[in-house]
Amino acid sequence: MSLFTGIKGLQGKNFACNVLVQVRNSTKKAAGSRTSMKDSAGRRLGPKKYEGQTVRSGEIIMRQRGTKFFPGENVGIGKDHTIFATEPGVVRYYLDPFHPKRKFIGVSLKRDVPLPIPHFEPSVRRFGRQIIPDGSRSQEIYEIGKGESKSRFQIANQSKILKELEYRETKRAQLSKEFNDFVSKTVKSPLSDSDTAIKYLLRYRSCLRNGFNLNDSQFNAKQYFILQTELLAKREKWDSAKLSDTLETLNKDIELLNSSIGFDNKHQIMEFISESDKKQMKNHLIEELKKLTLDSSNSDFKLTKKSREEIKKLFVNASKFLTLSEEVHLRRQYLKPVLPENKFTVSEKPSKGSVVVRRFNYEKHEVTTMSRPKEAFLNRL
Amino acid sequence: MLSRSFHTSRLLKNGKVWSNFAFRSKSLGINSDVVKKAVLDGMLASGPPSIKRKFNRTKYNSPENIDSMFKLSYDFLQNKAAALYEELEKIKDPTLKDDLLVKAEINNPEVQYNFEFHDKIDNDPAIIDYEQPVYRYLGRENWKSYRQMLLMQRLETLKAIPDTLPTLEPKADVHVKFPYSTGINKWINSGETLSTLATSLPPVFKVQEYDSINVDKQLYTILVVNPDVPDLINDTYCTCLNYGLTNLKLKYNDNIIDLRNIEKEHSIIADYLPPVPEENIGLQRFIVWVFRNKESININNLDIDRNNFNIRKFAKDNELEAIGSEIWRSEFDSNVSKVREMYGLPKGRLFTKTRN
Amino acid sequence: MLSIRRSLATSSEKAVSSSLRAGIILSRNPIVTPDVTNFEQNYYTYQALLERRLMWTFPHYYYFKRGTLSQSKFSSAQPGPISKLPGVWFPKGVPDVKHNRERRLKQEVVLPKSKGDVQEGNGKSDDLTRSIEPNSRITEADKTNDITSLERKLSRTLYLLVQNKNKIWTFPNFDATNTGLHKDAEEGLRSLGGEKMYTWTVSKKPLGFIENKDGSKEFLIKSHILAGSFQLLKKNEHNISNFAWLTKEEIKEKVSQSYYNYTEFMLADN
Amino acid sequence: MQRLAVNYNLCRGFFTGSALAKSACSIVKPVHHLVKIDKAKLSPRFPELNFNKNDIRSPAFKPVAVCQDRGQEHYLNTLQSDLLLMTYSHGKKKIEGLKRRPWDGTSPYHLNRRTKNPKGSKSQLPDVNPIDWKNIPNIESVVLNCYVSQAKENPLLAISASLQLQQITGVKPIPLYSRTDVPSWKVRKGNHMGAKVELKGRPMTQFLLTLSEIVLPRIREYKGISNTSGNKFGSISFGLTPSDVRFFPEIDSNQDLWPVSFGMHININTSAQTDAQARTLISGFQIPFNGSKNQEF
Amino acid sequence: MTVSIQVTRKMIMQTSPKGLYAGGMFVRGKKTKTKGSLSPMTQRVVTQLSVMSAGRKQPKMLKLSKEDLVKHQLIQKSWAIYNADLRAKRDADLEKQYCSLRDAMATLQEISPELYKIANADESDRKFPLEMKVPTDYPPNKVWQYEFRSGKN
Repeated sequence: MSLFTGIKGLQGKNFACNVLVQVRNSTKKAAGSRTSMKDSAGRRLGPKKYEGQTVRSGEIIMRQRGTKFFPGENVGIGKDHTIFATEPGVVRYYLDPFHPKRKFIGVSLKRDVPLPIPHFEPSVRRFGRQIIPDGSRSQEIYEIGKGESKSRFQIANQSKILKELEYRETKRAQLSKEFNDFVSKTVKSPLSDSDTAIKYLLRYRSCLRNGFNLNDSQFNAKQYFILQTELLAKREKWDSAKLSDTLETLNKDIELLNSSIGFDNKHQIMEFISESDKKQMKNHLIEELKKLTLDSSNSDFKLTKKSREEIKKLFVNASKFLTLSEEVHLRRQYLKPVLPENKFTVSEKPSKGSVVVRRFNYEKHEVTTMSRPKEAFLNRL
Repeated sequence: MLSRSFHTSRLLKNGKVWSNFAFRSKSLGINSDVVKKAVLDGMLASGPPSIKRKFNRTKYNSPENIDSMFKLSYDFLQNKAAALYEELEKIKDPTLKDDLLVKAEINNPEVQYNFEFHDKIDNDPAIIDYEQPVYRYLGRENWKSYRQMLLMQRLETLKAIPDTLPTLEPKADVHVKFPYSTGINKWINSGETLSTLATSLPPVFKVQEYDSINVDKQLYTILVVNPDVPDLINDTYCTCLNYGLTNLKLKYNDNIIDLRNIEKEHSIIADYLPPVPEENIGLQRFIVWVFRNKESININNLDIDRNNFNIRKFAKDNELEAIGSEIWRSEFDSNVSKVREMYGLPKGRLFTKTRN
Repeated sequence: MLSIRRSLATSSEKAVSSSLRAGIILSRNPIVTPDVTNFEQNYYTYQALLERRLMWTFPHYYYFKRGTLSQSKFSSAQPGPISKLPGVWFPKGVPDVKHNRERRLKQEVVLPKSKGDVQEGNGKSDDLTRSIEPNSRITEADKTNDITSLERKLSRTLYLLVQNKNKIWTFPNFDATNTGLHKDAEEGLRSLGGEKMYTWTVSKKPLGFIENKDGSKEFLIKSHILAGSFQLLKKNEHNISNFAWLTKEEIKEKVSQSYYNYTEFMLADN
Repeated sequence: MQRLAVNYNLCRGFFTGSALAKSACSIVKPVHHLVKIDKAKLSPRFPELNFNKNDIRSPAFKPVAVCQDRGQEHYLNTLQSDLLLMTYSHGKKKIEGLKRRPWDGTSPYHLNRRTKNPKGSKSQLPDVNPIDWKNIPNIESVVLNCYVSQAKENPLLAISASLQLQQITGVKPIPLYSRTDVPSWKVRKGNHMGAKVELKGRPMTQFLLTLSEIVLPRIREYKGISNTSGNKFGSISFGLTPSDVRFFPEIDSNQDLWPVSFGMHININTSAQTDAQARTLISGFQIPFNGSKNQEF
Repeated sequence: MTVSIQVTRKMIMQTSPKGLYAGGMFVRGKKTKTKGSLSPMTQRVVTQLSVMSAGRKQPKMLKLSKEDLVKHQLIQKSWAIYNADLRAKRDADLEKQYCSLRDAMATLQEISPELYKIANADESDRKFPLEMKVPTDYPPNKVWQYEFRSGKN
């Protein structure tokens, strides 16, 4: 009873709880009366365009609850499963053999193209664009707007990119100047086109830097100029004789450069050294090094300051005939940063300037302390 | 293939086939003596030579008992391989022979080492020699485990199939790079968007075959097509042939196709036309198709409309079998006008979407 | 079918169906695990060591309460890892110790020696802490090569073979009656080797059959001996003079090649 | 000009997850090739996760064959051929299990209609094939299931139970959570109620042999597993009480660490097709059965 | 593992003595991680949990050098092939056994239908005897049981 009155009180506050307001009868009221009185207006579902009707893009073809029809060719589906056209064309209702239990709605671009398009046939696409004529007002507007439609990355990094470009240009100018000087000094016979020659060298060098081998670098750099020349000939409609002449002089120049100029392992310009010479020089260097450190296998070998300087001197020109890995390897081998331990490189007592090393000894299971004089280290620690 | 005839029975008597290089290719062994010793004769006292820094070498601990167990395993598998080599002598069928050779060498640790830890694309024939069936087998497995799947995924999502050819059953690995224009030394990733400057000069292809084929006779065709050329009259797109090469010969190891090994007279179907997308038409796809020829094609008899090219018809007419593909994309950028100028092409048009 | 020269002089009148005989393959199952080959042993060791390297650290704090005698005993028995020291150069890498274990290396847990190990002399059998010494896998019978003993070759399956007066080795076989092949085989076996034998017939179904030269068919029944022993009765009605418990390889040496070829796949390798 | 710029900004979608961008349906488009694509292999992230578990480079690598597996050796040496002999039945045909019944097609509406349930069963039952050399019964796995009903009052017990399983088997257990609310039992959904562990290979035979050689013989007046146990398809289940579990050597030797122990269910999954075959197989590992009329002949 | 640790922390809160929370009130600045405040039962479970969880107990990842990786792969491969060979041999033997069994039964059916009927009787629910032991690594003290209770047979 108290419940009853409580609800009655609420009723005054406009609560729509008419269900709870019940009168006890001798028989129980049938269940389900709660919603049977409610109804809503029809949702106007169903097809809005029928088979064969033409549609423009964006027009709604079907309103539905759930996917009674699935979107096929050139149509989209909304969040309430409304199917709409994305391209203008003819509405088609069809079945797809890959989804035998589904019905599809599609838009065929042409009336005579049936849907679905066979699986392995190329898709039928609409270009859907028109030319903006040159010099028209729309083009002007477009050109202005384009400046603002840069990607966020471009806008954020504009200054950086510009700086990078400027740096590249100055570097290139600097290099070409250097190459120019070097070429004029070293190449004896005159070049027909020194400008092209310098550009060739720049390309040659960048190919080497990008990891091409010597032959490929030369070929790639040369090919650029040959292709450019051929294109020029095509544009200006040269006859074949002129083209072959030009190519011949180009070839000659490049041959000359190839045979007189090379790059060392740090990509610095240098005079050309043939492979056999390089090999010879390498062998010579190794011999020299071995001579200097003849007794290094001896346990009481002492590397004097003088011999160390001599070894260093041998390596001055090494970058010209050794590859980078060879050079590093040889340097490591002969100019060890820390010398192996023998009676000269380990001193009994810590003296002035010696370095104390505490090392764990795994046999004795203890820390051993030894002091090593300055001479044991190539570089200052 | 394996044209040299060898009489192995005498050589096989001791059963140590894997260390016998009298009748086997040198590439089936490890090149470096130190590494070979460390693998076959137990770890060196100074640590594994594949670790470059001495500091890390001394720090390294091998799993215990690995060397003694390795010896037993090596002998066990080597004996199996020796039996296979003996069986090989009785077999005449070349495909069966290749299968057996793969079986005999696939477990060889030296082969495994060579293949796993060396460059598989720009391979050194002294280390990975694709003329050996076992390396071809390993190469194919490696390609299938990544690059093949990637390519097929990209071809499908970019709808290169069926927009150009209906399908592809990949058999060869195709690589593309553009070394002449900018000097970049990098094989492109499938589906990458490239700058038009980079693609302004012809590309270099590498076609790696893994099947057993007759290398001396087999000819190949390469077509680069662009299915996204605007066709304003029909308000649709048409296909353009950007580059066409045919009658190309490949080897298992030396299989880079660049301007050095293209014969101009009877190889070039169509000169290179660089990607020059017009403004506001979006990304254009450039699809490289590699075919096996049935026979050599006479390019003078070909009638090609390269601006409205039908690649399906071309492949069917010339009995070409598609074996590999690669794809890149290009869009309008600041370099297009330069490239157009370079090739003497008319100025690009500016498009806008139509309302309908 | 394979025919085998048989010269057993048996009185076939007794048998209900004269052409049928019931043979029995009586086996003694291995008592110890099969011998591992060198290859297997090496592989197991390799894997076990790898497992020690990859296993989680032993949670000693769970088994040995801090401050107890057993804990101190345990920790003193452990070799203990090298611990990190500031300013010291460790050529084999800086130690990475957690829970008293070097994480880069395999784990070694040493059990502390119990009392029993110290006083080994008085080996009382009921002392629980005594060290366990396994019995030898090689028995007396192996040493004396007693082929009639059930205690030989513990790691192998042994099969009972009998030798008749003509010095031919076969599996025991008897005339079949109407009661069933397995019954004939079992009863025949007991008439040959006495009642002091606990055997278990695997199935009533024969494992296979041999067609003899005289046209009779011998069906083989499989059975295991589980206890007791086969003691050949001196006066048996089957003219059997000798018997032996043999492994597969030994059987190959004793019986004829064709007989072996026929029964070879029925015998266990180990 | 400004207007254009504004329009441009409006068109630009900054949120990929906006409601408008969500698709209302999903359609799998058929592909145009036959190459199977494993997406995980194409992802550049976590390359070590692409390795197989038995590859040493995988973080999940664990050596398996660390010792001889004597249970397995026993099975291969002795039991396998004995079982072939015992379970073989001459002239036996395949016994077809209950299958779904198709419609007879008299009505066009039968097309695409779901087939009828099998007679007398809700789901289809497997066929029983005659035994040959390829389908001799073998033990596939052993699942230990430890559900602690007191864990609803004291959730810590579930952890102890989990550790107990780990100690007995040496395999890491999986926690069990209650699946539903049962107010009358005071069980709440999602409570940690115990653990289970699936044993295969070496740990499995090790466990079975410990059970049959050490634990079961020590249980007072133990009669054996019920001869009617089984799920009709070759899986045998039985239980151990908390006091039985104390006989496991791992628990027995550390009595003070285990003031309480927990019972568990043991499910032995075999490849046998009937329970009788499964029981025969399991009895080969010295596990006793109760109430069996073990006929001798 | 972190999940289960979180869960337990919650549980510990539920089951820990009241002292920590001062009669249900949460006291600021009070030590919450004192070992002494846990009951022995809770403390045991905390230890048990740490036995099962990885924290500080996992070894360093195993990173093999190129040589060792190749060696390890070869070892695994050889083991797989070795076992495959054994399996093939076993399967071939079993197949032969099956064929001989089938032939024997067929022959028996032909020669003597009575004996065949006895032999092919239902044998389901037959058990291996408990005396049939699983082999051990080392023999028992009494290698062979010569005496047995005759009632068994």
